[in-house]
Amino acid sequence: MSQILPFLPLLLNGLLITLALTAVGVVITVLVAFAAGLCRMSRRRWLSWPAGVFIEIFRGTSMLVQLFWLFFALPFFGVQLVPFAAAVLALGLNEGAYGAEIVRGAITALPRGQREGAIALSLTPYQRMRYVILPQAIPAMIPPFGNVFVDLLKNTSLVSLVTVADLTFRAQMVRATTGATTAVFGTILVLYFVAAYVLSVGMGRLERRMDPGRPELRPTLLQRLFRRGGVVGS
Amino acid sequence: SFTQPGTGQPGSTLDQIKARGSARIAIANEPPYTQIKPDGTVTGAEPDVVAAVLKRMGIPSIEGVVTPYESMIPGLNANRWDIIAAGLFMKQSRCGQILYSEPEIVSTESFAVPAGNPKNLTSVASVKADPAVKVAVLPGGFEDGALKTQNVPAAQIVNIPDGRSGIEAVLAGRADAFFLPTLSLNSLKTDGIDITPAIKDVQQTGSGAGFRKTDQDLVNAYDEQLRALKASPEFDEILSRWGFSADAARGVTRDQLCAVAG
Amino acid sequence: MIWDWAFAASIVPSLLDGLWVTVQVTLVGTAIALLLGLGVAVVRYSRIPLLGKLFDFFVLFVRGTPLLVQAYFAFYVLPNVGVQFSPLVTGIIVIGINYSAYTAEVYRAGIQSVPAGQWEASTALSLSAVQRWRFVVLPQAVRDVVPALGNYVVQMFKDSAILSAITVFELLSHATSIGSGSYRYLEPLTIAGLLFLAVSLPAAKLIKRLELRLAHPR
Amino acid sequence: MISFSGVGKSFGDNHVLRELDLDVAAGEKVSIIGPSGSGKTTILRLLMTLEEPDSGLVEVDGEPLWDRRGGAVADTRGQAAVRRKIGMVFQHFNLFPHMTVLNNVALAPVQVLGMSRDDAEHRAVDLLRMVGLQKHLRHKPGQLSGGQQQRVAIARALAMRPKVMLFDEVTSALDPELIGEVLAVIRDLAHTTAMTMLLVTHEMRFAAEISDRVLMFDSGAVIESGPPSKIFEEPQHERTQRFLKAVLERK
Amino acid sequence: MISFSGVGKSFGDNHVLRELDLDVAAGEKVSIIGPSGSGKTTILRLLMTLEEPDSGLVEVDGEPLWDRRGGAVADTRGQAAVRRKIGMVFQHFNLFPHMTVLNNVALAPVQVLGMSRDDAEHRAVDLLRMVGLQKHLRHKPGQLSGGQQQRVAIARALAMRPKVMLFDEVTSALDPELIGEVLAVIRDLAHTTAMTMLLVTHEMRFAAEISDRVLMFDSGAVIESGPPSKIFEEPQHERTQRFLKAVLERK
Ligand SMILES: Nc1ncnc2c1ncn2[C@@H]1O[C@H](COP(=O)(O)OP(=O)(O)OP(=O)(O)O)[C@@H](O)[C@H]1O
Ligand SMILES: Nc1ncnc2c1ncn2[C@@H]1O[C@H](COP(=O)(O)OP(=O)(O)OP(=O)(O)O)[C@@H](O)[C@H]1O
Ligand SMILES: [Mg+2]
Ligand SMILES: [Mg+2]
Repeated sequence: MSQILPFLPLLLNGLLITLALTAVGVVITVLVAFAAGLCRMSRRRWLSWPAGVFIEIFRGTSMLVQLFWLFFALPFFGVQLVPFAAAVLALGLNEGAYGAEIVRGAITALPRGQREGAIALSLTPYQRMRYVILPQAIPAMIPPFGNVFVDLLKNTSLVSLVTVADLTFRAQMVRATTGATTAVFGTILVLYFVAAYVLSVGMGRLERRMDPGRPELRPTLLQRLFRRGGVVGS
Repeated sequence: SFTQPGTGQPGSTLDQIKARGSARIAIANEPPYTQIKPDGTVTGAEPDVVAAVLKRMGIPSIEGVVTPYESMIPGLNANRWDIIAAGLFMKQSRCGQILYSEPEIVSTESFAVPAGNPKNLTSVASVKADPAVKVAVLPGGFEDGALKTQNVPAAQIVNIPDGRSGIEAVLAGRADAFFLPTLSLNSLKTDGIDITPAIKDVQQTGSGAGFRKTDQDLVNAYDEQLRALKASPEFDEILSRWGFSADAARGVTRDQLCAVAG
Repeated sequence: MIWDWAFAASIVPSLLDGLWVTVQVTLVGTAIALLLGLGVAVVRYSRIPLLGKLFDFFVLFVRGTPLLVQAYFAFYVLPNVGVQFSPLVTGIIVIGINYSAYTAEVYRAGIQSVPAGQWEASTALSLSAVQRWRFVVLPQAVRDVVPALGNYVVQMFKDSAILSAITVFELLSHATSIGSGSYRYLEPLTIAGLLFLAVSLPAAKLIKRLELRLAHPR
Repeated sequence: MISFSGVGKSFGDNHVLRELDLDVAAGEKVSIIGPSGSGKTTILRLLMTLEEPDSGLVEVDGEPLWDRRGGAVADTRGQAAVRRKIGMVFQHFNLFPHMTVLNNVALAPVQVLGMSRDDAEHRAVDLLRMVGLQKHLRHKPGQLSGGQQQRVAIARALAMRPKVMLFDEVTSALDPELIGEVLAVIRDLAHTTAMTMLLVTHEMRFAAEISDRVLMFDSGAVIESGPPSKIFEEPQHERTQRFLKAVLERK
Repeated sequence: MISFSGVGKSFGDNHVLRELDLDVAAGEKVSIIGPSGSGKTTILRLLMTLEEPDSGLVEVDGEPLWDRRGGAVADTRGQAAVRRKIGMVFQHFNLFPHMTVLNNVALAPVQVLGMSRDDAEHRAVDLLRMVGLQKHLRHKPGQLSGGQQQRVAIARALAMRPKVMLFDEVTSALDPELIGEVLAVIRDLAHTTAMTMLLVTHEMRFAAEISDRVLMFDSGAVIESGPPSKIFEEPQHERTQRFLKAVLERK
């Protein structure tokens, strides 16, 4: 353990990068999820079809392959993203594809009468979404999105394989230099775990704030943590 | 900015790094060739040489990117870094893909073996002689290629991701030997490990800085300053600091090393 | 000149070899995840005093940390304490254990959906604890969660690429290794991605069908 | 005010409406009765653009809402403006559960008519007072009884100042003792306003009381039509007689 | 055969049984009646070890099933052997939906009694013939009517050759026209076997017909007990009178 003390600042710097990746990744995930999810539901083929292809491709291949592709193959098409950008993009697109199914699921789960009530009031499609559908669907999306965000946090570790100096990357470096393998990996396992825990608790708070009903029936903190339905958002 | 420096900008890599005052170099964190310091900055024999040359060219700083050997050339071609400064040894196939500077480092290869060298491994031939022997290498590294060009069966080759893991593989018995440059092994040596003398049946080799094929102007400018550096005592000072011989590096040419098979 | 068809065609056989390794990892990993997850779920549900708490934490911890780091840990640390396997075996065990934490949660949902009356009827017939699980509870619990388990199998298939980081020579490793030999990444990575799709898309469709079938039996 | 001519509508091979012709004059109160599945709801949904006809012409206030004569593809330009003249109250209320009663009523006037928030709320309060709910402005729909919710739904539809109001079995999801309060509100509207009203109902007594005309529907066609006295007291058509007998016996 | 002495049982602060004493002789058929929530089901569940008493002693066939005298922790050695003498039929059948009818009946004899598969299936077929279901051996429970399912449940319990049978409102989840077939089977058992039977029921006529003794339960205690003729025709206790009046009027 004492061997890695001099490298602690380096590890903390890596943790910071990991958290930054997660934060930016969450923003991209949410944007992508709503864009792809809403397009997927559109009756216009030229919107729903590309969204469907996007979702299937990003859910059907490995996150790591996507990351390598964005990092090493995309430049040949003239798009040269800095490593951090390639990393958050891969994270956001991948998790966003899962999120898209959450968005779609939450919206289709609303009673049909809500949409019809809004049409009967002559609300435009945008107004229907904005004032009627989304305010009801979003609270239902929070628990599954919580799981996606925890996944995202864990997947940030993959960016270490494309030269982004996140926590895992720094750990590998410190390990290679000091040989303190057990201490280094033990430390970062705990760091990831704590980060995931805090993230879940935060999402739980958000969930309760958006839906103040029946607090006594809610599952315990530990149960809520890492709850997950089917992975494929089904 | 979200996109990589250099994208869509006019001018050669040389102009760009001059304008930026900084170059991105690929390294592997394999002392003594390359090493990351606790503060995150880059050092090691090759980066120090490259930094000294670049300084003479009027480029004050370098920015290290750590990456496995196998992705160094693809990453260079994908413009992920400007120069490979990782001790990536010259050989025919690599010289066909990228441009090298004149040699900066020359080195020998050794095996790391369990103390006492129980299987008596001293050459590639001794590895081939016993099919039960397993040798650990870094995939895409020079040693990997050396074994393959000498037709060592794939079943005898164990891939490991970095130097530290190679030593651990030997200690754990996952491999009987770990094949790496002698000096690298010396810096990794721990209890229970012996480093063999230089292996005779691989060709002597060495490395220089690696550049994209399109950057001939950069190589020319670089070589000019490298010649000046090699003529100065500063070169001896850098190489000896990391345990290499400056005279050995002065004694070979790029054309000789690029002729190494593999 | 961006895409080289001849080169692409020449690397397909090697990538298919990698795909086969990936499939093997997935199959053995699935077997581990399904069995171990079942054990974890049963122990947790049975409220076995210490073990139950331990497995609770196991599930929590495994789900809260990255697979990559778990793989590193197993690969680098375990040999130090005398546990050593080849990278392939290490990888399979790691991914199997990792997914057992997820399947354990799936099984738990399945077990919870078995009505209390089924447990009571088993008691009334004097079935032992083992017989109760074996003949009454698990057959009903598992049937309902087969699609959810299937989704995790597909997910594991994709996640097995992460094991390339501990030198398991699977599909992605084959792609990068081709890249290091040929100095081209575009074709191997693209084809690797397509091969992943070629397996996971039909698999996902199959699971969807199964789900509909189970939801509307007969 | 409303005119269907030659309107057809199928779901798959279920021909719900067949060559329907129907005219409702401005200010007229029309009740539609008929057995389940006969297409009553479908007529209202076509007017509300919740369904699209397969053929024929539907006009409202002299302007085309649906024009599919010759099966041509509907031209929906101007449809939104026509639809704005129509309000609808649903069987299951379809209130927005995440908004207060006040916001349910004020939302569309602000968003669609562009009224100021203040004006819209004032008007909403007036309407809610009219339906007897001034005490519940800040409640969410979930806190109200079914009858109260349906009265909010009526206020919400009225807030758009429609020329035509559609009511689709608005009391059939309510507990019996709550039906009266909703019918009272509609009766009031029928007697005091000049709105055109189209009312699908199984409350025969109520239909008789407020309607100018009653339409008997069967299998997607009007099989009998006339003033309530005529339809309820001396129905001509055998199907009507049978239907009325069944409904009245059930009570 | 069955003896409760000083048995108490609470759920939280709900004292369901209070110092209950109760004896049932071998071969006796006892019906338990009483208002909802009075603890009838709880008695059967204690015997079936589905609940644990807080205090007192429960013996079956002379052996202790629960011994919590002085609140001591229950010693459950030997409990399994005692419980094996008891069979139970539930209100909601609780058949195993994933097994055929035959396997439902044969499972426990094979697994618990260690019978050979062949013997167990032969016996299962006999029992299923007895309850009139020989045609449905290969069906799954989901394919049977409620009455048929309940008869399978009876056969399943009998397959374990219990000395005591517990029936908990076995007909109250059934459609009225299916009740008769289940009661017929139980009546048959009562008249032709020497099994001890404990029957919770709201079918007063049936209870009168088959019981040796009827227990009237209220608030966790036996408030009246005697032969059916006495309890149903001249109940002493005011609570019993009130209860019987309410039940008989409901029909
Ligand atoms: N969205 C739909 N898809 C398929 N069939 C539909 C749909 N909506 C209505 N139908 C069918 O159209 C027919 C007419 O339905 P409609 O709701 O207009 O009947 P109704 O007269 O209002 O009956 P009720 O008194 O039961 O409300 C019915 O057979 C119904 O099943
Ligand atoms: N598991 C339990 N947890 C808490 N309370 C329980 C539980 N089981 C039974 N009770 C309570 O115990 C009391 C007696 O229940 P029991 O089921 O024995 O009544 P019962 O006489 O069978 O009534 P019924 O005729 O409705 O079946 C009731 O008040 C019931 O709510
Ligand atoms: Mg209708
Ligand atoms: Mg009961």
